[in-house]
Amino acid sequence: MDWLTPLIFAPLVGAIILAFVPSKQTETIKGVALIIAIITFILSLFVYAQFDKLGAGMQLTVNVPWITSLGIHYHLGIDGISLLLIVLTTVLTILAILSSWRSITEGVKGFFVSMLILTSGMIGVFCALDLFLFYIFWEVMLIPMYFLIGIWGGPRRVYAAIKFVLFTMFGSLLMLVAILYLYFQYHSFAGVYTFDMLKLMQMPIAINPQHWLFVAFALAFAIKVPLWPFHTWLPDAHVQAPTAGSVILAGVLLKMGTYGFIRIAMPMFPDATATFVPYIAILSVIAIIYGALVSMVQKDIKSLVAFSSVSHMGFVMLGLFALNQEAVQGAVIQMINHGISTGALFLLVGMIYERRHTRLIAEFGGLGKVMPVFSAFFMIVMLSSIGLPFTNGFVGEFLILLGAFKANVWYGVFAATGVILAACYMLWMYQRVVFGKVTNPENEKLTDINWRERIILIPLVVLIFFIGIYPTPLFERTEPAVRQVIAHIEQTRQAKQDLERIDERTLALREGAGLSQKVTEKGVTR
Amino acid sequence: MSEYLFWIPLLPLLGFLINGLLLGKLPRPVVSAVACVSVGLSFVLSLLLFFELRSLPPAAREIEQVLFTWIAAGSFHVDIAFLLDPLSAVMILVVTGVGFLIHVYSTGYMHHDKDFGRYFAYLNLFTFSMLTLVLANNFLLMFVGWEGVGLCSYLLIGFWFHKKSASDAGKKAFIVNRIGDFGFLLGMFIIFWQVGSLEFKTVMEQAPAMFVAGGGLITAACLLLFVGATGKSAQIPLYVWLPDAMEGPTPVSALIHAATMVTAGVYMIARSSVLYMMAPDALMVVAIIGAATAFFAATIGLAQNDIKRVLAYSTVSQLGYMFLACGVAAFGAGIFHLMTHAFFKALLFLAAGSVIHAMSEKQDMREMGGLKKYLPITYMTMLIATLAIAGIPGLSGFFSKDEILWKAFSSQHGHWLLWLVGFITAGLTAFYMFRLIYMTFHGKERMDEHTRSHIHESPRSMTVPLMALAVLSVIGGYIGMPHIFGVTNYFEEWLAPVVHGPGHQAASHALAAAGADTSMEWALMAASVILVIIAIFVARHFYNKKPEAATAMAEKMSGMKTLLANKYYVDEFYGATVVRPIVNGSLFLWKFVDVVIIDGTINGLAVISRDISEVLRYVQGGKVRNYATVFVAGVIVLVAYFIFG
Amino acid sequence: MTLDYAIFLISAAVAVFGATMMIMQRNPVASVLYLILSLVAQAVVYVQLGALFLGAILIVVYAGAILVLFLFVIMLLNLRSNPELSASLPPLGWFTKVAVPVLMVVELYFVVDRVIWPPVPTGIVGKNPDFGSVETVATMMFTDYMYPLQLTGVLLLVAVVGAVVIARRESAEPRKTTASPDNRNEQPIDTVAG
Amino acid sequence: MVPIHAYLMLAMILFGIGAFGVLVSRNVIVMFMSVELMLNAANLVLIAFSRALGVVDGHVFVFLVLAVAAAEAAVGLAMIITIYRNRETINIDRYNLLKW
Repeated sequence: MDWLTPLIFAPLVGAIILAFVPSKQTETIKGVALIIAIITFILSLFVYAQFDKLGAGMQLTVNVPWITSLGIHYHLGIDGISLLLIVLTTVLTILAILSSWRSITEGVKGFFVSMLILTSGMIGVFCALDLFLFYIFWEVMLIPMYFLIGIWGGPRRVYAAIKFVLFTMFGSLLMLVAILYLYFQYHSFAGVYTFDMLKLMQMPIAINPQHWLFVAFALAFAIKVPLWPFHTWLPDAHVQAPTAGSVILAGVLLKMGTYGFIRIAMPMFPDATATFVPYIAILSVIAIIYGALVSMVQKDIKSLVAFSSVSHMGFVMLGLFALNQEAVQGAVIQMINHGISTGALFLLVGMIYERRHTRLIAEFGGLGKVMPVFSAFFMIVMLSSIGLPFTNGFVGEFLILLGAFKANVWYGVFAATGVILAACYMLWMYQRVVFGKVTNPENEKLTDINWRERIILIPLVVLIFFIGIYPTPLFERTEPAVRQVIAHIEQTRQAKQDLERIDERTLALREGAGLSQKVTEKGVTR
Repeated sequence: MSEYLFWIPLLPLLGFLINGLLLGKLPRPVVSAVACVSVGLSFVLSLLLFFELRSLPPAAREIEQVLFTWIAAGSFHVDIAFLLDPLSAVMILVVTGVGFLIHVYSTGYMHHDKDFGRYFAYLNLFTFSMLTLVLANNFLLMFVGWEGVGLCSYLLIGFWFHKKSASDAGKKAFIVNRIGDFGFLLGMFIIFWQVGSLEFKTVMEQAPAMFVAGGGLITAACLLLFVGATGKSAQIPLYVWLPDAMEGPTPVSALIHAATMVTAGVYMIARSSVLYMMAPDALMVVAIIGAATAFFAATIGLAQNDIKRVLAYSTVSQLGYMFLACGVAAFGAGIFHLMTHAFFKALLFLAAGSVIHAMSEKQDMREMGGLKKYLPITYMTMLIATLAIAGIPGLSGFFSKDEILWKAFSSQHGHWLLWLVGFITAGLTAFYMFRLIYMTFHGKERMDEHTRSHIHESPRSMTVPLMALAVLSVIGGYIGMPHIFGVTNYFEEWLAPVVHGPGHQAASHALAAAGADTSMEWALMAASVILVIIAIFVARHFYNKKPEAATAMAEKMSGMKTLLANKYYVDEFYGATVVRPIVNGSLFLWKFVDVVIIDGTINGLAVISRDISEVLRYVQGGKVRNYATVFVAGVIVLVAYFIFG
Repeated sequence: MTLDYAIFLISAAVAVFGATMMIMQRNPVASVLYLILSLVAQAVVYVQLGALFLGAILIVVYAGAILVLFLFVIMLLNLRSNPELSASLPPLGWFTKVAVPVLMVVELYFVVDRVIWPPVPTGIVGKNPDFGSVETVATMMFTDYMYPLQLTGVLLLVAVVGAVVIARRESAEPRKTTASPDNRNEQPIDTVAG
Repeated sequence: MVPIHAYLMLAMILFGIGAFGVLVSRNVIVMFMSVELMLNAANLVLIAFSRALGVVDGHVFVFLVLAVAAAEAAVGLAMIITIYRNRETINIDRYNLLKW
């Protein structure tokens, strides 16, 4: 039974259905969109249920030839990592749609159609096992997001949207080149053309092209993550995007980058990965500290959260490139966590933005008095974001730091300062927004969050505590996948090192012989 | 019985959940009942388990309960599991016992506050966190409690969040604690890295094999853990948050910032005594920091006028004593002082709360005086606590403090200088505590008429806990009397299986048995008692008999006084050297590095390509003739190529 | 200097003169007339080369039909000499626009000059009076070049239809509706379908 | 005997003038006529070679070129009329809607 195809295409079909609803009937449109999102979510739960948590390797695979002349297959499959991200995607989609219920008034139809197409693209990326298919889904995501920012965004939306697209396009073009190189390389290696990731992974690549390929893929993914210094599109995009756009952007789209690393860049180019570990780890540490410091002085809540994303994603990258079981698993969990916490933060910011039409921290103050329930939710989410134990953030961050420390003490030490700084910027922001007296008269008449908004937040808060206290179900599912990735990298490198060692030994023997000869010559002359 | 262990922390958590989720929907009596009963039940359970533990033979005194696996990834494995051993048994008794009393007290103290429910929810959450901290069977779960109490401290300090000073203080507390936690985390990493586990039992068993005693790694690990402790327990250099924490409601100060949370650092060091014994250098640092903090904070305490701030600095100072004890490897003495301190300092704070309550929320001692006749119970109990903290023989503080001083002098890790600092501090303590008593309860009535008319003794719910604590402050010391009195030190024996001094038990026994060098101990004890009595009389002279003499003194030493009153300008120093540069640096990073350099580079690329396009677009000018011209030119070139090429 | 040569030189001079004058005129009607002059001169050259039929066609069809069509259009649009059309070019534009054709001519000269052409008879030759006659051309056209001829017919047909479609007014309705942006997009589709 | 060179030179000059006309003229109709002139220059070459080589095939081609020129004139003039209706000018430089 093919579970993934319906999952991927349900939102797309939904979008097509939605296209036939007259654009005046906004309530119907919202309802239909919500129902489709829920159906997708249920489908993802089916997938979750079908998934065998002990099985290593790809599950629920579908592999049918698609464009045979080019060796392109419609090849889908998931492992624990993609499974969790898929569920995250479907959950966040529902919440994003709910959050747009009131805030989107213009072009309702286009908005929800874009959201659904976006969902299809995202799920597709997480399922694709054929690089061609992956690339298509990767680009499919870009377009609706461009519209979401560019049409329903803030005052500088066009600038932000174009910046977002240009950055991403730049990366994905490099990736396309690298994909094509791999494609032709595989042909000269095995005599057939294929885009199949699993097959391409088996192909040995010489070290030099491997470096270039890795750089191409890594740039594409690093821009998406975004890794310092490729992050500057993020604050603009987040600040300008509508709430739902920010939620999806932070919650899922950023994960594409890290997912790309763990699914493609790292297993395909193990040697290059090893070479680039220090550079990427250092960039990640810089991202952690830099993102935290810069977010401390932001004046706009959304850009504060955006920069905090830079910091958090720095943790994920550091975890991935610590290359040990603890850290990588921590990183995978952290991807989910970041989706939940930052998604929730954006939802919360969206809620006060809807009421006050400003996001400047200075405009707020004393919300604890007028919006106690909101403040409580905000507090919980903030604590999860700064990684308080028993919230989800802690589990991921702790494992990442632990693994990074194991890999290199200094990575761990410097990255851990991010924990302090996270507390600084989050608490300071929280204090300025929620604590104190109500100084701005406009804040006095604010209403606390309503039931729809509570329903949006409650699942996230439940997830925050669930993952924080009992993360075992997540770990169980990612464990085989992560083990396999690491094992693959280790094996390939091991094999190569063995070969090199043999080479070195012969070389050394030869040199040794030469040396001894010289010595004897010297002896003779003496 | 032992399978009920997890209920001890869980009960307050349930209390928190009930009060927190139904916030604003429960009537006040129910709220206070839920809060007090949950902690009270937890105390009863603790007592029962304590007796069960006692019934076991000393070597087997250990009850462990594993609930479920928390985090398991790769070689890392940590359970949610609780461990009751003699050390944690002492701690849970203190936490639930004192905690229960303070809960009861709070029902009276917070009676008029409209955020009653929220207050008790936080208080229960705190109790849960603190119990998790002390009952954890591994470092990570301990860290959970560690951060949890930090969070509650943050929430409770900033309880009246509409006051900027309160929310500032809460934030400061949390961030400073986070700095400490950073050390704690790294310390844990080193331990896990070397030992491969974070479970206390495994770590303590394996550590001697995995670490080189006195080596760099173990010293680093211990020092990093100690950084955590300095954060939580307000030691130099991270003590700055505690005085500000007095912005919170007074019972909170009593519970969190005197009796329980701030002592977590001491507990943690006692818990890792095995590790510290392997790192003498780290021990020395602990002792020096402890002694320095004790002295330093006591001097600041001399010049404070806010009643709670005096107590806050006193707490810092007393915590310094505990660290001094740990630093000279007298972990038992440290824990003993922790316990007695919990009694009398909680009492002092609660009594101070009672005073503040009576004084219509005024905290400045210069506006008090002569309260003795208005607040008899408060006065009596507070006097007892003051005598105890000053170290008057027969009261609990005397035994514990004296033990620390003696250990500082005699222990193989000790030094006479450490003793001397502790000794002087004892004098200072007696002085500033009696200054507080005299300024508050004796002498002229300096408050305004309006306040005076409202002065009243506190309600039952507040005075009963005071009396209970007063009793504990008196008798609490007798379970740990020094050997020279010819009795067994029950407390030390009780802790012996867990905390590992340098075979101090044997040493003390030998000393006691030999009876040889007890004269030295007696002499030191006498010296400190005499010093304390002198200090009390000096305080009496200045603040009761001749207040003008105090003013004259103050004028003479005005420089000194300003320095002390301003707390040595440490906050300002940190502000100028840490906070400002970070904020300015961040602004620089944002405004310059991010916007100008990184974005500038990228926008620069965009501008360049746009400018190139600006030029190129003239080619596409829409003029057909130009296109044709170019087309013909192209033909010419092609033909030329074929002709001449 | 044979008679042949003389006829050639005269007609060539007239053709070049007519062409030059054509592009120099401000009045389009004059341009057309000069072009006709140039074409007639060219027709003489055709005849001289033995292409009697094509010479006739050139005058009848080209000068007679196509250029008259041009005249029609000019008159239909009521075009006059317009100063805007004769404004001088900017220097650089002028230079390139002169240089490019000159360069081309020079280049073509090189092409022509380099090749040593076979000394074959040209001019009016009585040897083979059938050469270039209607009969020979027609025979060739309807046998060997049947398909291209048919295709040209189709092309002409398409051109006729196309010309009709393009030149037709967008709509018989008043301008107001055609000016509205919605209709402007849809209208051509309708016309094509219709 | 006129050498074939001469015909080629004539064709070349006519072609050049036609090209110059296309490039320089702003008047669409004159441009159009210049194009016709260039076509005829090409025709001249075809006929000259046809004569030189003694085959009539060139004549057929010229005939076809004439047909194409007629078609082109028909369509082109129709376009000019349409554009003129919208833009009210025959200045080719004003026909710049496709400009960036």
